[in-house]
Amino acid sequence: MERNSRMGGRFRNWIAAAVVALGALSPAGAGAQALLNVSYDPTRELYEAINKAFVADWKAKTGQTITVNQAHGGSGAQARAVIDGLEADVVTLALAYDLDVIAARGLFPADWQKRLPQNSTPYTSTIVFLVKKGNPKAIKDWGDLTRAGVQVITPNPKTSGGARWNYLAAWAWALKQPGGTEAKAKAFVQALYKNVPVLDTGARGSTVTFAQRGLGDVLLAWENEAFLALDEFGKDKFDIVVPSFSILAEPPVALVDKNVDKHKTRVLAEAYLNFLYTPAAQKIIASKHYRPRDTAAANPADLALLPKLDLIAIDDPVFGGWAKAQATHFADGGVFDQIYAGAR
Amino acid sequence: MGQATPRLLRPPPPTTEPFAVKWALIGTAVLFMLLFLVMPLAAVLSEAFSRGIGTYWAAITDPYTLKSVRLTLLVAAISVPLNVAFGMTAAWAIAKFEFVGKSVLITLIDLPFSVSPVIAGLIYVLMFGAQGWIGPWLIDHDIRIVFAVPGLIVATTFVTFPFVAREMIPLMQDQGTDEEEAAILLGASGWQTFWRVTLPNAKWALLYGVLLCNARAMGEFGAVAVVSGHVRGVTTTMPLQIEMLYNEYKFAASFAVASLLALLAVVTLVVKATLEWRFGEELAAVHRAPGGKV
Amino acid sequence: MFALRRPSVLPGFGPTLGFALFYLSLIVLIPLAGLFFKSAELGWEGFVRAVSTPRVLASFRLTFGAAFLAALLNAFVGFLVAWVLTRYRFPGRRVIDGLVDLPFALPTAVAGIALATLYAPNGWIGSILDKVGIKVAYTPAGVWVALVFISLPFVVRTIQPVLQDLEPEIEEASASLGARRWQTWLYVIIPVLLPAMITGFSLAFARALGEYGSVIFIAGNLPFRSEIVPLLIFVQLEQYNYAGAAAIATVMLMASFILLLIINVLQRWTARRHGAD
Amino acid sequence: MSIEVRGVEKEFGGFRALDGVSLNIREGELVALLGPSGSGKTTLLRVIAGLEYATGGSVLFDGEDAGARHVRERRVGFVFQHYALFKHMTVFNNVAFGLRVKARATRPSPEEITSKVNALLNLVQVEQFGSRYPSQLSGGQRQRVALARALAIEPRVLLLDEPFGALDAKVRKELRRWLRGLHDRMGLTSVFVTHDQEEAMELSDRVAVMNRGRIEQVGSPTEVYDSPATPFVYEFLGNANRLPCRIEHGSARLGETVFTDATGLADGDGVAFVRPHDIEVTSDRLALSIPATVKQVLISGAVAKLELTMDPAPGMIEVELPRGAHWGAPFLAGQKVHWRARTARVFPASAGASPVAAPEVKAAG
Repeated sequence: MERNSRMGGRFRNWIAAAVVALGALSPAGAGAQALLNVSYDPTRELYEAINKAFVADWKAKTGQTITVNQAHGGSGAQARAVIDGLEADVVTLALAYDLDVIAARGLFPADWQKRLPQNSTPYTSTIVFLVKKGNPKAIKDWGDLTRAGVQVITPNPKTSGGARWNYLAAWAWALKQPGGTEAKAKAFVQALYKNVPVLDTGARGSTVTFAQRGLGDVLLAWENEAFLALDEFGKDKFDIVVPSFSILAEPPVALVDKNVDKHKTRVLAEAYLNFLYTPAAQKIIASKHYRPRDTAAANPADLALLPKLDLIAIDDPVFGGWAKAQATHFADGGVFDQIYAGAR
Repeated sequence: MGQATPRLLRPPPPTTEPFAVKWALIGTAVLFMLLFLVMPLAAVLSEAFSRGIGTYWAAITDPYTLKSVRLTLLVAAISVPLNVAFGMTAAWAIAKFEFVGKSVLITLIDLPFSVSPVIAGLIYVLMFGAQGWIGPWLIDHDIRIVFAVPGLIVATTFVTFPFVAREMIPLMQDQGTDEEEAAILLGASGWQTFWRVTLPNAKWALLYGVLLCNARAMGEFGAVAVVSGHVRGVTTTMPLQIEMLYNEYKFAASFAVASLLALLAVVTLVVKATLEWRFGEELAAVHRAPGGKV
Repeated sequence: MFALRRPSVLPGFGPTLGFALFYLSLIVLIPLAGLFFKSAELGWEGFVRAVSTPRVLASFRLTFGAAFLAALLNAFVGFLVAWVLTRYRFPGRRVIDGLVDLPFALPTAVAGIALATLYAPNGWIGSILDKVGIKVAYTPAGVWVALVFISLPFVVRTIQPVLQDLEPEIEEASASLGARRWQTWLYVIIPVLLPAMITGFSLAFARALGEYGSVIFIAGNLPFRSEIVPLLIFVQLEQYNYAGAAAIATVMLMASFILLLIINVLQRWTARRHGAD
Repeated sequence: MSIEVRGVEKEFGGFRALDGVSLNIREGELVALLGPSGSGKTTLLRVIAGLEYATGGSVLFDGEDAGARHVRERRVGFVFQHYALFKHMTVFNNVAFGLRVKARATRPSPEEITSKVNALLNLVQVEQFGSRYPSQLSGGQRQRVALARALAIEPRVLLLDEPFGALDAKVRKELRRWLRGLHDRMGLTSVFVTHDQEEAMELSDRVAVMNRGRIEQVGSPTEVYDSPATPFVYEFLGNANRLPCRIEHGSARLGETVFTDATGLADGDGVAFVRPHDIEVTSDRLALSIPATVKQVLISGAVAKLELTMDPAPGMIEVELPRGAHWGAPFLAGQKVHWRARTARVFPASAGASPVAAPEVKAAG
């Protein structure tokens, strides 16, 4: 008897505790002295280092202790989360298109890309190949990827920002070949994706598939990801192959006006984004194998790892900017869908 | 079943299979279980300890991991009692009364079982997101649901919704209403009848439901991933932390955290087995698939 | 007199049903209704178009096919496991019994990663299968493996209690009437267990339809080949096409609901039939 | 307390389980509701208890409409057919339940509860089993505990559903006698349901015989047995020979022979009922006697059973003779004899004599 009534009491206490906890949590979250940087997958190590430096820098300058929270995920998914209410103070995503979409919902102005130097991209990167040690399939350039028997690992451009850069680089290379036409370029990417056995949803998934599961002969990867894979999985297992030509990947950053005004963190957020352009940050950027805008402060050894190659920008008439590239290639019924529908 | 096996000294009893057939059946079942259940568990543990115990310990004492453990416990501590409250009331209404539309109601309770976690997450984003129906109002009043802890709780509650109700309903139906009627005739109020007669009789079903509900609440990934926003240390539950570590190529650490959840699963199962061993008879009636009243 | 409910002396029907319905509406019904409204934005034609592109149809085929085959295998293997666990005594029986619930408790993502680790060409099982030319991970077979894993407990846990309740006297009676063991199986045991097997099969099927976390790690996710419906929903979301995602989700939801409703009606029907004899 | 049942009706999804039942139960009486399964007796008991809501009519306790009170406040002691003991409580706690759930103001102190429960356990002779669980008791013991539990709340009436149904023959007899004794000591108005006519006869002050949702007859056991009001009652209570006959000018004819009185009945086809022990058999012809042939003679304990075939009309008659009477001049198979009824009862054929049991209906659960 007693036991039963106690049970009832305990249960009621639980409910009460739950309600209190729920109430306490709802309006909580980051305080005024915190920033939320919503970023894409491969920048985890980069921003971990930059945030540490920024927090120290801010402390030295103002005496305030702040925290920078990080959220990582697929670039598109992250943009969507911000649109749906993830209250990012700054967004640092894989491609300008994702920021355009956020701007279109009025979270920051449409001309966001003009608010910071260099198209609001404090660093750039490119797409290279990661192959097995000794390059057994002798993969040198884009043309080798469509050979029979070569398996290419790349994520799904529909869900991964990096994968879109991969795809566009391949497209531009094909177009640039003597006698290249759009039809030939399409045939080329179609042949390339025919060699793709797995389409992971994100760049990191592809790297795991290639490096950990041992699937495929070549991984199309961000340059920094390729170096990271060497570090993580062993320099003795993989080689980086730099193709003759690639794309200039410009992962942009922006301040989310609507959220910083709400959080009253505009000053801090602006300082954070500006910090990315400082020599200190640029040095970190180079050390994480991204291409810094300002090479002056960077460690020459880091810079030596980043070879010069012919790069094409997204604003090149070949693509006509992100909005057009997205509509042409990646929208429902776009070229990417066509090459899969046609392959059947 | 084949009769081709050599006869032993005596023919087998008429209600069992011949020796060889019996062991062939056991062997097949055990092999299947090994292949599909034991090996994945072993894989998790072997990966978790692949870099040694030091790495393992470092991984599970990492501040972010500890935060994710705390968050996971918090989410479970709220969503499980909510579902218990629901499970008990729904079981009372469904098991003790006859009314029109019962099948539809039970089906609706089952529905979260088969709804894809992605859909589960999506519906809450559609509701509470900044572009959703009541999201803008919530944001104006500075109430955050999605991409904050309440969103994780709501999504988890959805995914674990049927467990308690589904365990309790069949048992309470089997038990009929005699004892409750007796209690009422003896002057007990409805509340007294429930706490003193119905609940003690259904306590094992309740406990089993809570165990499964809790295990699932702590392990939910898909739905939570959609509403989390992945803010490290703020909205990352253990499964999200596992994914995050995995995506950082910290496989050993990732599997170390996973092993904690696997351990939770094992503990759940051990508790369940112990209960069964001690209260076999009572629990036999309870021991049903969460989906199935048979 | 027509009544919605048979009157009873037990109190609390109103409040409990009321609370249950309120909570059900809040957590399940209203959000799910939101899905319908969202997909309604497309209009009927847009809706049909969104869910009938060749790619969507291909993934419907894969999802329903793999879920069906997984549930089918589990209907048999699950039955075998349940039979062995209830009828035979052997070392390790309790451990095996406990492990049946593992897929309930293990996070699906962990399950997916673990299965991918095992069945990848360089994994413990995958390397063996690779030698004989069988590929599991990153093929439709991988989808199937993941679905078998997550849906097994539904079948076992549905059949087990019925087997436990099955009185040995029935089998003895059958034997005493001259039936051979296989005849007892065919005419006595299987018919009694069939409703439970069908229920277990359907539950496993319904559960497998919606699975996401474990599948994406082990499926190749190639359009037209190994792309499951939940992934397609995810892809639609990535393109900010909420209405399209909602449309596909709606179709899945209706399929699940109808399937579950059939099971529940079937169950009440068999329960009533059994109650009458 | 007296109970008055007034025109109670009860329908279950189109089936009339109770069809206008009226019954008066006097203070302190022990009444049996007797009938075949499906006759509505359990439903009536549950309506009296308040466990079932009547579709029509009313139940009055001491002249007050019981429907106005919640079941909880009716103070009805109810013993379920399968006892419905709380499995998870000890015997002591089962009996104490009704006292412990009382509102604080009226709840006895723990000491009072203990002494009261112990007294009840003593009363039903299970005092040594207070700490056992129901599953550890025999059927008879469970029955007693269920009774003690029902008595704990000092009920105004005691209702028992098939109280001896689940017990074996010997325990049943013992318990029956004990229950009667208990009733006589306590004087509590009691109603019990049974399908066993012997049980009803032996135990009750009055019997209400039920058939197809109606009460066919109410009366003392001797009344209903000796003067059944309907063919159903005649056949349901004890053995009876059922003889189709003609009613002419106030007497019943079997073939050509006028064999019994049928005063007040209109001319036409009739059915006569004669109990086997109300038949006289002689080798000589007597007044009003009918010739027959002895088909078979069976000796069963203290009685001799004769099966007679009638010579003029087809049909068989069962006769029970005290063995002593048979002893001196035993009848033999094949012997030509004459028989006549000491008493018989004639009903018009239209009275629907055959007691066809209504389909089994489970009480709502």
